[in-house]
Amino acid sequence: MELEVKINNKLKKLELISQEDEIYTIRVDDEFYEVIAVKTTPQVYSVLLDNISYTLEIAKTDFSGKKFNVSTKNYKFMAKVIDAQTKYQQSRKQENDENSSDIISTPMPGQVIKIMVAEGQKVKSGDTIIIVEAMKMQSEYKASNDRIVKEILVEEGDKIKGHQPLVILEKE
Amino acid sequence: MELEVKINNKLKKLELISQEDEIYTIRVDDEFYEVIAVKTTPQVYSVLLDNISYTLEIAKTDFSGKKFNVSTKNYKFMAKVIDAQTKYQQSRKQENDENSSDIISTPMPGQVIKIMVAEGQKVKSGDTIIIVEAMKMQSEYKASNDRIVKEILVEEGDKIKGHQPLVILEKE
Amino acid sequence: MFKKILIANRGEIAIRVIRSCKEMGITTVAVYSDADRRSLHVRIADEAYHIGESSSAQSYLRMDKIIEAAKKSNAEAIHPGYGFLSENAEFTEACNKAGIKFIGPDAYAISTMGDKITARKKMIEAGVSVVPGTKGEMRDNATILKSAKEIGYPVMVKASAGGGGKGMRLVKSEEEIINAVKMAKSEAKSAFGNDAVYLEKFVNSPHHIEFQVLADKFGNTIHINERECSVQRRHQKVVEETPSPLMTAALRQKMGAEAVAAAKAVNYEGAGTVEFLVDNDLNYYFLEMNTRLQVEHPVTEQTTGIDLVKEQIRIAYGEKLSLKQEDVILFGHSMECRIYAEDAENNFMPSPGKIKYVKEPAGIGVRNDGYIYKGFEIPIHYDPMISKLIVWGKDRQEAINRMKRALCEYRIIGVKTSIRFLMKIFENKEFIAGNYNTQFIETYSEELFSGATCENEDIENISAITVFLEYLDQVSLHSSTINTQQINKWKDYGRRKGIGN
Amino acid sequence: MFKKILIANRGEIAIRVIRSCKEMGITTVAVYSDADRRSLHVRIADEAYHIGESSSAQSYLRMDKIIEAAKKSNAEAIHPGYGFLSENAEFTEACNKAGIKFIGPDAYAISTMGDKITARKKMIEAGVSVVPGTKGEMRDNATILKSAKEIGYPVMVKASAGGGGKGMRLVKSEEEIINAVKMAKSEAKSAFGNDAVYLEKFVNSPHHIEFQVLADKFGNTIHINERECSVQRRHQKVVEETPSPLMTAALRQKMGAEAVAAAKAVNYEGAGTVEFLVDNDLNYYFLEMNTRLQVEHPVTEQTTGIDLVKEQIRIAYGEKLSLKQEDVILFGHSMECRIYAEDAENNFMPSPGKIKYVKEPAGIGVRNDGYIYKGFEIPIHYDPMISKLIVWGKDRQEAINRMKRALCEYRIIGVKTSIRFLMKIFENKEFIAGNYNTQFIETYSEELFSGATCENEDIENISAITVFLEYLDQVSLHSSTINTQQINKWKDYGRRKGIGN
Repeated sequence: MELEVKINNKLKKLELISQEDEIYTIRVDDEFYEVIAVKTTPQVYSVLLDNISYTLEIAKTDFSGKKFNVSTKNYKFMAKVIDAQTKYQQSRKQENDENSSDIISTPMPGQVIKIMVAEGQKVKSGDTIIIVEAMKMQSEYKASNDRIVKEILVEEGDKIKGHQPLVILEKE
Repeated sequence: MELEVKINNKLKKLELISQEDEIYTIRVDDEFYEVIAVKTTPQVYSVLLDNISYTLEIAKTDFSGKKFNVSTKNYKFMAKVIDAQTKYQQSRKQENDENSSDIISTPMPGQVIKIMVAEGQKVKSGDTIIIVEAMKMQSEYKASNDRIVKEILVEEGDKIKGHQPLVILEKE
Repeated sequence: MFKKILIANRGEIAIRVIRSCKEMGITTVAVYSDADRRSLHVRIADEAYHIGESSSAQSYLRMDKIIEAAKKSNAEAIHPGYGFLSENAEFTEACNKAGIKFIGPDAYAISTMGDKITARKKMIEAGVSVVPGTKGEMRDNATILKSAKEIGYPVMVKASAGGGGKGMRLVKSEEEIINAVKMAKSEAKSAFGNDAVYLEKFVNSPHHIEFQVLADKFGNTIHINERECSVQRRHQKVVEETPSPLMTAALRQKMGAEAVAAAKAVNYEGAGTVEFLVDNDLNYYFLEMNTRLQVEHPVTEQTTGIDLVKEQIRIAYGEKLSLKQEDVILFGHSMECRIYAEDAENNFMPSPGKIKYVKEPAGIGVRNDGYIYKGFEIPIHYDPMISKLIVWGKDRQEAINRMKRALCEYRIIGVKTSIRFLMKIFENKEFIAGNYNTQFIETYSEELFSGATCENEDIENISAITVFLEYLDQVSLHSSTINTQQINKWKDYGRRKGIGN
Repeated sequence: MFKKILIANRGEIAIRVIRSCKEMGITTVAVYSDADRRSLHVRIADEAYHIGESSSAQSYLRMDKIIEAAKKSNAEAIHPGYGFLSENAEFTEACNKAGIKFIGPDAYAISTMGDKITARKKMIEAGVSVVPGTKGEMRDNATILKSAKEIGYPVMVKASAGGGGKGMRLVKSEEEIINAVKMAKSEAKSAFGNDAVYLEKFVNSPHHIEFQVLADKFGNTIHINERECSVQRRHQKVVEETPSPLMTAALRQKMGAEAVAAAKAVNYEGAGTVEFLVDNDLNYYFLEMNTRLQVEHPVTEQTTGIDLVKEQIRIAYGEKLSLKQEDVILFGHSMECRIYAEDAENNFMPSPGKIKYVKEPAGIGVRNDGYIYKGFEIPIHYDPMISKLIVWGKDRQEAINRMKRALCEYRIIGVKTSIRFLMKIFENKEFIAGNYNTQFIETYSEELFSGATCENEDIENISAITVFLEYLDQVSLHSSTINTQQINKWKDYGRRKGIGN
């Protein structure tokens, strides 16, 4: 079994060399690790490497089952498994990106306070498109390129989820 | 939707009369309850009845999804849903019970310390069949009727799970 | 004693109050908005009433709805917690009219302390040290120039009805003063509907030190030591401790006496906090009085053994203070961290969302007053505080070490938190030495906000390995490994039974 | 200070010790058996070493394996916790030989206090009050009859090497004495390989009161107040508190001085506990000394501010006691409940198994020293204690109310627990009044063990409704309601996008 895992922005190649009960030998890039690993509960792994004890909490960040938040004693990581399926999707996405539309969305849930543009309007890079409030703090979301507003998917006052598409921009 | 729920040993007939969002009207035997109920997490329900707040923790006790431990502020219940499938199984079980075998098992995991009988041996009601230890405390499991030892499924020293069949007795 | 109390609040403070009520045998009534139906305070209370939609304005700030719930439930008193209606004179009067006891001071104390110019005047009358400044409004430019000169530059222009920095201006020289006052008046007018402003001496890099006071309705008023709250970010307290590293017994006695005088000046009843600015020469100046329970009240509880919520309730019921000033002790050292759902590494953006995993710290000397649980979605509508993490130690050093241990045990996945940022405060040498003032976070921002980039290759690789194992586990789950094993065991049992036949 | 310590224990006490080590900046090494790979102490420690199979005899009692792990990890000291090897003189010597510091007293103190006749002799020499009885062995019937008569019936026959009630007999009259001694000798021989027995006056319905002591290697020895441990079931402590409701300042001083004398008599070093029996006339008699940390040590910590584990470590490192007797305070009141995985309503049968749900109590004045988590399977091999629940209150009444509140918050599903049984103790009038001795549980057994049958029809019906809703929820999950909704949302989004084109 071999695949790639992206930890933050570093890509690592992993291969399962052997497993006996809870003892796994795994190659990470050019290094070999022998770890004693158990999943103590659905979200917590206890890993012993050379008798050093590591606890890792892990949580899925989407429905794909391939993106995770990983938390250790001192660090938090974004992690992503890149298997064959992902690679295929990535290659397709790149094609789409060539003539892609920009989607404005927020990283967290909130409420739409003000929409600064109308459908069909031309916007310049840096123009504010939409203002969203969460926990009494307002944030402006801006166009990152010169674009035309193709579609506005929400109305002022709407409650929104994180990562929900709000406004779609496209190249002229 | 209508079915029976057994709370400890009391059988109650329930019917869902209506539901609007989180407000449920449910008939229990001859009484009608209007409750505001939400499942806050997979194991916890918050139920408001006439503005009195009840928290109920619930856990499956087997794989059927019909038997539960229910815990409230002051009480714990064993609960069982009796739907059509259960009723069918019960009627079949009763037939089997007519010429059934007695199965000795323990309510909790432990270790077999001593087996007091051999296969084929006759035992009297009250005779000790097997001794099991858990947490340094030994318990004797006895025959509840005059029987013959049909089969012994474990050996002394074996680790056992709760409710695992240990010894099978049958009528002469 | 009261038989039933309604708690007009949510989150950790509602739970904090409910716990003390339960210990007093008082039945508790919670109120909740749409967004809070799944909030823990609804479950932990004996009763719960829905009071409106999610936004505060339509729920926790709706006096009518809250009083209606109190009447319906036959609650005899209302505890406001902090925030929301806790410092609203109108609400206390509405409670009075409805025949329900508001647990806190009366409308007079709230409104006097709520208006800065009025409060300043009162304090000067009562002999409490205030920042040198103008006594009243300033109508003409000549008065402004004269007053500012008397005080000495730099001076602060402040709005009388102010708060949150609005209508506030730092003026360094005479040339700027007239324009600054004009601007401040205009800002104050639009923010508070009141354009009154006043001038104050600018206190450079002050400490923020506050005194907890308790007063019964018979005029018995005592202070319960100070709290040092100088670790602030944009006027928001981040870490609080008692005793203050700056404090001496003599200064405590002097400042405490002025805090008591401040409370007495407004016939204060209940628990309140008198805040002071303290400069490096230990000159201190009245800043304001908070006429309610503070977020940081637990550090006082941990070092004195006094349950402040119980004291509030007893005072509201009309009991005499059971403590005299000389009974108040100061045992050991206590610190509090406010744990927020926010992204400390990204300008403290709020980070609401669903809690995917939580492990709270515990053990000797640790108290965590929280309200979240796994699966709970922190609402976007309210303050993003997750919990108050409080430690006690026999001395300041032990408290710091214990806080580091507790922060290290605290694990939350699902929302970003301020935990790692807080950890850095407790590793800062000047903080450890007790040398800090309200400029602390700004001064050490580079150190405190340095992105926690992982330099440890092993930890990255172990994380990658764990993700790999999790992925394998999921793949094997989908291919029903577990079910197969289950079936095999039953087969095995059936087979053995069969052999026995 | 030590850089690294190995904790030769498991469960809550391993975690308790690790927490204090972390606060001291000491690296911690855990050891674990097969059954404990998923136990929390393995995760919370910095390092972890496997030491054998699940049974204690093959793991936590294996001196060789533990010392091997200490050597491999370069641990400089071993903390034994309680139970297992904590009172094993042989183990302390093995540690010495291996050049590893055993955190506790030396072999001489352990073995002297471990043998009852030797300990009695030592205590008499040291002027400590012992139960009137024979000084040495009894070889002939005449001596036996004479000794028993001098003591006065009823008398107890006890085994010198005894424990757990073996070789122990209550004799009410002269006719029974010769035979009872014979039987006791035979029992003692087979149980301990040593037939030495002695006679003691029978103390009727005594209190069990113990004193915590601390002693450094320079001979500085102090006591840190008493703990009342009279709520016992079959000689197992159930609830502990400090101060004892029976105690007076004068008695504390007298008994404390004798506890210190007892420790000094064996050149004691570290933390230890001197146990006394106290009768209703406040006569007290040395019972035994436990040469280790006790389960109930936290009530002393909560009322004195002393972290006993840290003191143990400092003493072991060779530091001088930082406290003098007059520095020891007694602040407020503390109580502890032992939460067990057992079926209190069914003769306290152990109830190991998987934790399906756990919500631990928290908030003001509550400390829960535990180790379980949701999904953890309590092993069958060890003591079934889940946690020590400790509360602090400004007085006994507040501590009782707080304990009731905390017990009420504590929810565990998956194993049976003693929580409801404990709750009844805190509702018993005589317990609340502080009138209880070691006969308490027996005397009130009917009240304490009354099955908690539900008399409330509403609660039964709400439980039935909840089960009904859960069943419906599962049915709807299986029929993919959620997925359908998911799909609809995407459809909706697609449709909206379509319209926009």
